[in-house]
Amino acid sequence: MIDPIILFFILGLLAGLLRSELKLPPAIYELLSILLLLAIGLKGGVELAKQPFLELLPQMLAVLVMGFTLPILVYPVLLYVGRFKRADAASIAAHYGSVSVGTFAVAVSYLAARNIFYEPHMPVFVVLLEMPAILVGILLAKGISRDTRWGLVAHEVLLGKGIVLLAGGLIIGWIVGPEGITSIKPLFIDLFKGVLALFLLEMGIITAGQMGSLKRYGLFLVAFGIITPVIFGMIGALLGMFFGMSEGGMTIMATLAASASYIAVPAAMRLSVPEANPSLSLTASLGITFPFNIVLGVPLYHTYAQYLLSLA
Amino acid sequence: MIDPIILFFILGLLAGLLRSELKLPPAIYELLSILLLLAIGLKGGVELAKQPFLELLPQMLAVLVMGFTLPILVYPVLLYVGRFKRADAASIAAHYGSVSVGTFAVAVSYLAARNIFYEPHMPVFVVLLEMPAILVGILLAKGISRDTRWGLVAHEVLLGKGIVLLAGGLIIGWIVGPEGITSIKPLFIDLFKGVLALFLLEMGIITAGQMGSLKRYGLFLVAFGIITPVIFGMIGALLGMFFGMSEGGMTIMATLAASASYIAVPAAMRLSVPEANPSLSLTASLGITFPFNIVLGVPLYHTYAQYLLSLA
Amino acid sequence: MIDPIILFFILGLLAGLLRSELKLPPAIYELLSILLLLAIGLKGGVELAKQPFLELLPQMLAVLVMGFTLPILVYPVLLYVGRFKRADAASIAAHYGSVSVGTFAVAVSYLAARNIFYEPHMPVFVVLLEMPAILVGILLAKGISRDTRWGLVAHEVLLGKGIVLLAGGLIIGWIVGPEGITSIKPLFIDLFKGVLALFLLEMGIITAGQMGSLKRYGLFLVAFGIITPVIFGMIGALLGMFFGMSEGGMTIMATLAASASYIAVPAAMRLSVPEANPSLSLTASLGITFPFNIVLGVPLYHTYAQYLLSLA
Amino acid sequence: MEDKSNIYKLMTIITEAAVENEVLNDLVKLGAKGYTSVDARGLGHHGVRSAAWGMSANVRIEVMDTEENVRKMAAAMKERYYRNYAMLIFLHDVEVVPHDDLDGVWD
Amino acid sequence: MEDKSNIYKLMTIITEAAVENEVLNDLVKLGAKGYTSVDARGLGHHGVRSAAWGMSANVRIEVMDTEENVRKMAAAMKERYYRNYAMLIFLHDVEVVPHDDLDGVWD
Amino acid sequence: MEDKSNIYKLMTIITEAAVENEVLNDLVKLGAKGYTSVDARGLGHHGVRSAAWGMSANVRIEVMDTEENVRKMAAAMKERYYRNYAMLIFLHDVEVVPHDDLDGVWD
Ligand SMILES: Nc1ncnc2c1ncn2[C@@H]1O[C@H](COP(=O)(O)O)[C@@H](O)[C@H]1O
Ligand SMILES: Nc1ncnc2c1ncn2[C@@H]1O[C@H](COP(=O)(O)O)[C@@H](O)[C@H]1O
Ligand SMILES: Nc1ncnc2c1ncn2[C@@H]1O[C@H](COP(=O)(O)O)[C@@H](O)[C@H]1O
Ligand code: NA
Ligand code: NA
Ligand code: NA
Repeated sequence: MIDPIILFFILGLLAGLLRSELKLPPAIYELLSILLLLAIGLKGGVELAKQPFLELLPQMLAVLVMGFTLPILVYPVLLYVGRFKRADAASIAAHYGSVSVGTFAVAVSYLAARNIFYEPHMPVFVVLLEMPAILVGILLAKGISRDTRWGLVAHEVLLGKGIVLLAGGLIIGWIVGPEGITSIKPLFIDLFKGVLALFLLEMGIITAGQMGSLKRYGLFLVAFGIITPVIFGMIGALLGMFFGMSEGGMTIMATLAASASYIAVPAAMRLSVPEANPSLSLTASLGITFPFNIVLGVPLYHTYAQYLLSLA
Repeated sequence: MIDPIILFFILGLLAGLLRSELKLPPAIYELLSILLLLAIGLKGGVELAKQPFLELLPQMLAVLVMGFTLPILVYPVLLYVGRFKRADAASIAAHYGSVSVGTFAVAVSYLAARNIFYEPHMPVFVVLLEMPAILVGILLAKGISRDTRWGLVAHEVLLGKGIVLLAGGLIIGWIVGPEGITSIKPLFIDLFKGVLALFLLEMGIITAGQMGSLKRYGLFLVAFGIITPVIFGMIGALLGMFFGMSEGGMTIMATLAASASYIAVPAAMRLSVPEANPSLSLTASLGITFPFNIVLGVPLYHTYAQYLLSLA
Repeated sequence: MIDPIILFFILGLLAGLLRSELKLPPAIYELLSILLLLAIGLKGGVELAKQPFLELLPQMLAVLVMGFTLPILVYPVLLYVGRFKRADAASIAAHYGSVSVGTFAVAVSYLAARNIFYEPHMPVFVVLLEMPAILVGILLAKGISRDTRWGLVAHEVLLGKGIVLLAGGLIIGWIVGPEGITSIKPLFIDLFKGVLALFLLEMGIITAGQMGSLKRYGLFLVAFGIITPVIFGMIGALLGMFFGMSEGGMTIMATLAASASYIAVPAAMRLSVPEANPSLSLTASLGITFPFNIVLGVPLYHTYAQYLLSLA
Repeated sequence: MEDKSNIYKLMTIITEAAVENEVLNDLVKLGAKGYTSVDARGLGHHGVRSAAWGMSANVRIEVMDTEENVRKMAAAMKERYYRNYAMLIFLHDVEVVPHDDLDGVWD
Repeated sequence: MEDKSNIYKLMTIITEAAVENEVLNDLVKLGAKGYTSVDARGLGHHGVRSAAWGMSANVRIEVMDTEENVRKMAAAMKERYYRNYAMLIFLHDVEVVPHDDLDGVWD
Repeated sequence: MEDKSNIYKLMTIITEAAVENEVLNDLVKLGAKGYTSVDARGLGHHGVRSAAWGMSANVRIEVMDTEENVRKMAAAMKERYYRNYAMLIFLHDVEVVPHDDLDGVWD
């Protein structure tokens, strides 16, 4: 069974690669991503309202640690194998330590289509994972430099569009609970998959644009963009298993680890590590890892979860 | 029970006050307000179709009279207590004599969430109240001056976006009736609360921007922006009681009287009373009265209605 | 029973003619047309999945032949009766040989409101009809000239927004089938009529703008813009009858033949036949034929179908 | 290389979107044969105009015409709008690429 | 204060959005190293272009280059588009703030 | 006809939307009394910037001020942004239509 939203992505990709005139106005791209972020937050918040928050604390800590660790794992590879400049290696590492909300949404939709349960507090982890990698990236690039305007960084990270909408949605969902959400369900919940389909159509077009730079950066980046999620996915799945998560939960944990940011991190790096070439990290995260993840990665991470559970 | 839409407003307000980069593209703000205006009109029109129009005439006349009277009540206060220039006093008075469709929508949603009935022809009153205050405002500012290009004023007032969409929706709903509306219900009716939530998110951001000017204009404006709706709300509730309206209807009448315009009136004043400082009236209506009304005012006007009915 | 979407069109038309300030942002117009094109494609594709594709081939061929023939029928009229320049005659002919997706959507909605069945593969014909008239138009304007950059034409025609979204939607719907579409139904199917209503509101405004040029081009264009669809509609209905279509199918075939393009063809003509005056063809197709078709034409084509079937 | 006879004045008006239609109507009444408008936002003596919504949006209008006509329009704009509206006007020379068959079309 | 060696020509092309891609491709083929586009609406000999929808939208394109290159491009644009499209082109001098390490990069 | 005392410099900065706020803050810190921003897309040494999404969008900023102030700001912009960001800056003279009651307001 093939998910229509993936086909929307492929339609956009083909349109972009064939240089069709098709494009979504920037304002619509904004609207779609706002709707997705709020919807994910709201859904997560409503679920959070149902369970004791304290029980989640250990998992939340572990996820934070993962967010700090992942970029450190790939940084030396980028520096010594990829031979990137320090700033570029640090910036790419930050992208891969963080998460892609679009990829998360695809994984959620993949599980929903198969009626596979997953722990509903996952959106909390999305919020948590957005941030640590950015701090690590800046530290890797600059050391503990006096130059870094940490106030600005904190502002950028904590008050960026993604965090505000995700966390805002979470809190609103958490306050009003399942009942309270009913009246806004038609927009935020019922339309979710359709909005995701349109969003992926546009992401396909954008990805096609990014692929133009592929040949310029060569084979290493392609390999990196595929191997990293394959490995990180296993790390995420293992962490999920460690916390006794369900098959669906492990699949999502794997997807979070495997996905690479293309919104919050590039914006933060552009301001804080300006000497890093944004085209390099976006080609990797958006031109390679994003399409890999939504087409092949998510099913792969699902088999990770099934395999690990079969071992247990 | 807290309404999620109010939380969206607060989220936007906080994001704005903390200078988050979150913002909705202007085109989306336009789309949301168009959807709201049409939806309110359509709903009202469908209800109008069910009842004899003539019976409403006395109420409509009374509402028009209220629209002409309210600005005259506050004008001397603004002029002599607030010590504003004549043009500014007239312009602010016009804002408070007119209505805010966003506030009306919040009141409707407040009643719906509590399953409180209200007379369904209220949108007619919204249309009627948009206009008289503008005329009074211009007259207060200029007297019966030959300068005033009344043709332009009439055009601006009668053919402004708000009136065209509200009145257009009313008429369409009235013509096609409850059956005819079914096919477009999913967009205009089912999504209403979600659209209102997004709209209030953006209104929060805009309000935060407006609050920056608060300190410049001082305490009088703050006091005026809170006391006026508290008093006008009672006038509206009393008028509703006079016409034997239900608890919900009185609440809405109070809300209409208490709310201040931030779309039709500022646009009209900008063209017809250019010497009035738009920042002054918007700071009052948008920076003070709007947030006051949707967070505290509507519940207060509900207690007005309950109290008055308990007296009767 | 009057369809509310027609009233939205009339509201837009009146607003435009009365020079109201009402307008939809260009980005919203884009969004609405993207949603309509995808929805029409998806619905058609889902239906295609249910029936053997090969059986449709003869009909598809016939429709293509119709697309090549219609412009040739009107070209001499435009040239000799209308006394237009060759390029203008060719360009107008191309507009009328092609189709208007908005008109198609109105016909579909007309039939749905009356519970009249129609052959569900009609969107395939919409895709097929978009193209031939463009080729004929260029050939009529330029002959088989070496000048014509056919590569560019092919690109423009095959990869224009309309075709990509319609054909893309068709293929996606065809692949995932009725089950697969369920998750995205709320956006693309349930909202369809509402989206169409908003789209027609904007089309009303645009049409009003185009009507300004009416008097400049005189009576011939008005007559042409009304008589052509009346005749072409009969041709379409007859073709539908020849293939043994249902009453609804014949109505749609008539509508397709009778409608004139205002998106794909003008864009293609602008690039390939630049010496044709775009205002001329748009005044005809958008200022005359489009409003005629959606208000009077579609019901007329329905009577064509009923009449022809009563003969059989 | 520069052809003096093709030198015209370009007037740029940055003002509130709320008066765009009024301004454009005035310009046409004053004889403008064309204009170009673009959505804008900005900062000036009237504070930040963020374009988040209609009342805070700016528009950037360009009018190209002969120096004489442009000065006449600029003076009229100044008189009518400068006092009460957020507005900035500046002028500079541009060399227009002419329509040969439309010679003197902008005079 | 002004450094003559940094004076370049800025060409502004206002034309139909329908031909934006064509125009930009042509400019690049003619050697433009950069351009900037902005959505616009306007009035001219071809009537009101309100940008309400694709066919009535304008675009405002700027190209900065040496005078020689700009004149070459302007002449090509004029030849190819002026007759049949809504288009206005004007030129003026600008002083470019140079990239020191990219000296002569726009020559 | 031209009044020399109303000649100011207009600086146009075309750069990445990602740094719009930073740039505007810097300009105000450097003493700019106003600016105008417009959404843009373009091509330059940093490749195509299509504005399809945030990271690929440009912004076109104008600042009008005295020559001295503008040169100071241009130098600061160049130092801070030219190396690492897509940015093009150019300057030219404009004759500003002055507020009579605000004489010398831009000095
Ligand atoms: N010094 C300046 N440089 C560039 N644009 C300006 C300047 N001053 C004003 N503007 C623009 O003109 C608009 C109106 O200016 P003002 O009337 O000074 O508020 C502002 O919102 C800006 O968009
Ligand atoms: N005199 C003018 N001043 C400013 N912009 C103009 C002028 N004439 C034409 N334009 C712009 O150039 C476009 C095409 O011009 P035209 O070919 O004359 O219709 C118009 O839609 C306007 O945006
Ligand atoms: N020669 C040029 N003419 C017009 N705009 C340019 C030119 N070069 C650069 N730009 C604009 O400035 C932006 C940044 O330039 P760059 O740093 O060269 O990539 C580009 O995206 C264009 O919008
Ligand atoms: Na990751
Ligand atoms: Na009021
Ligand atoms: Na046709």
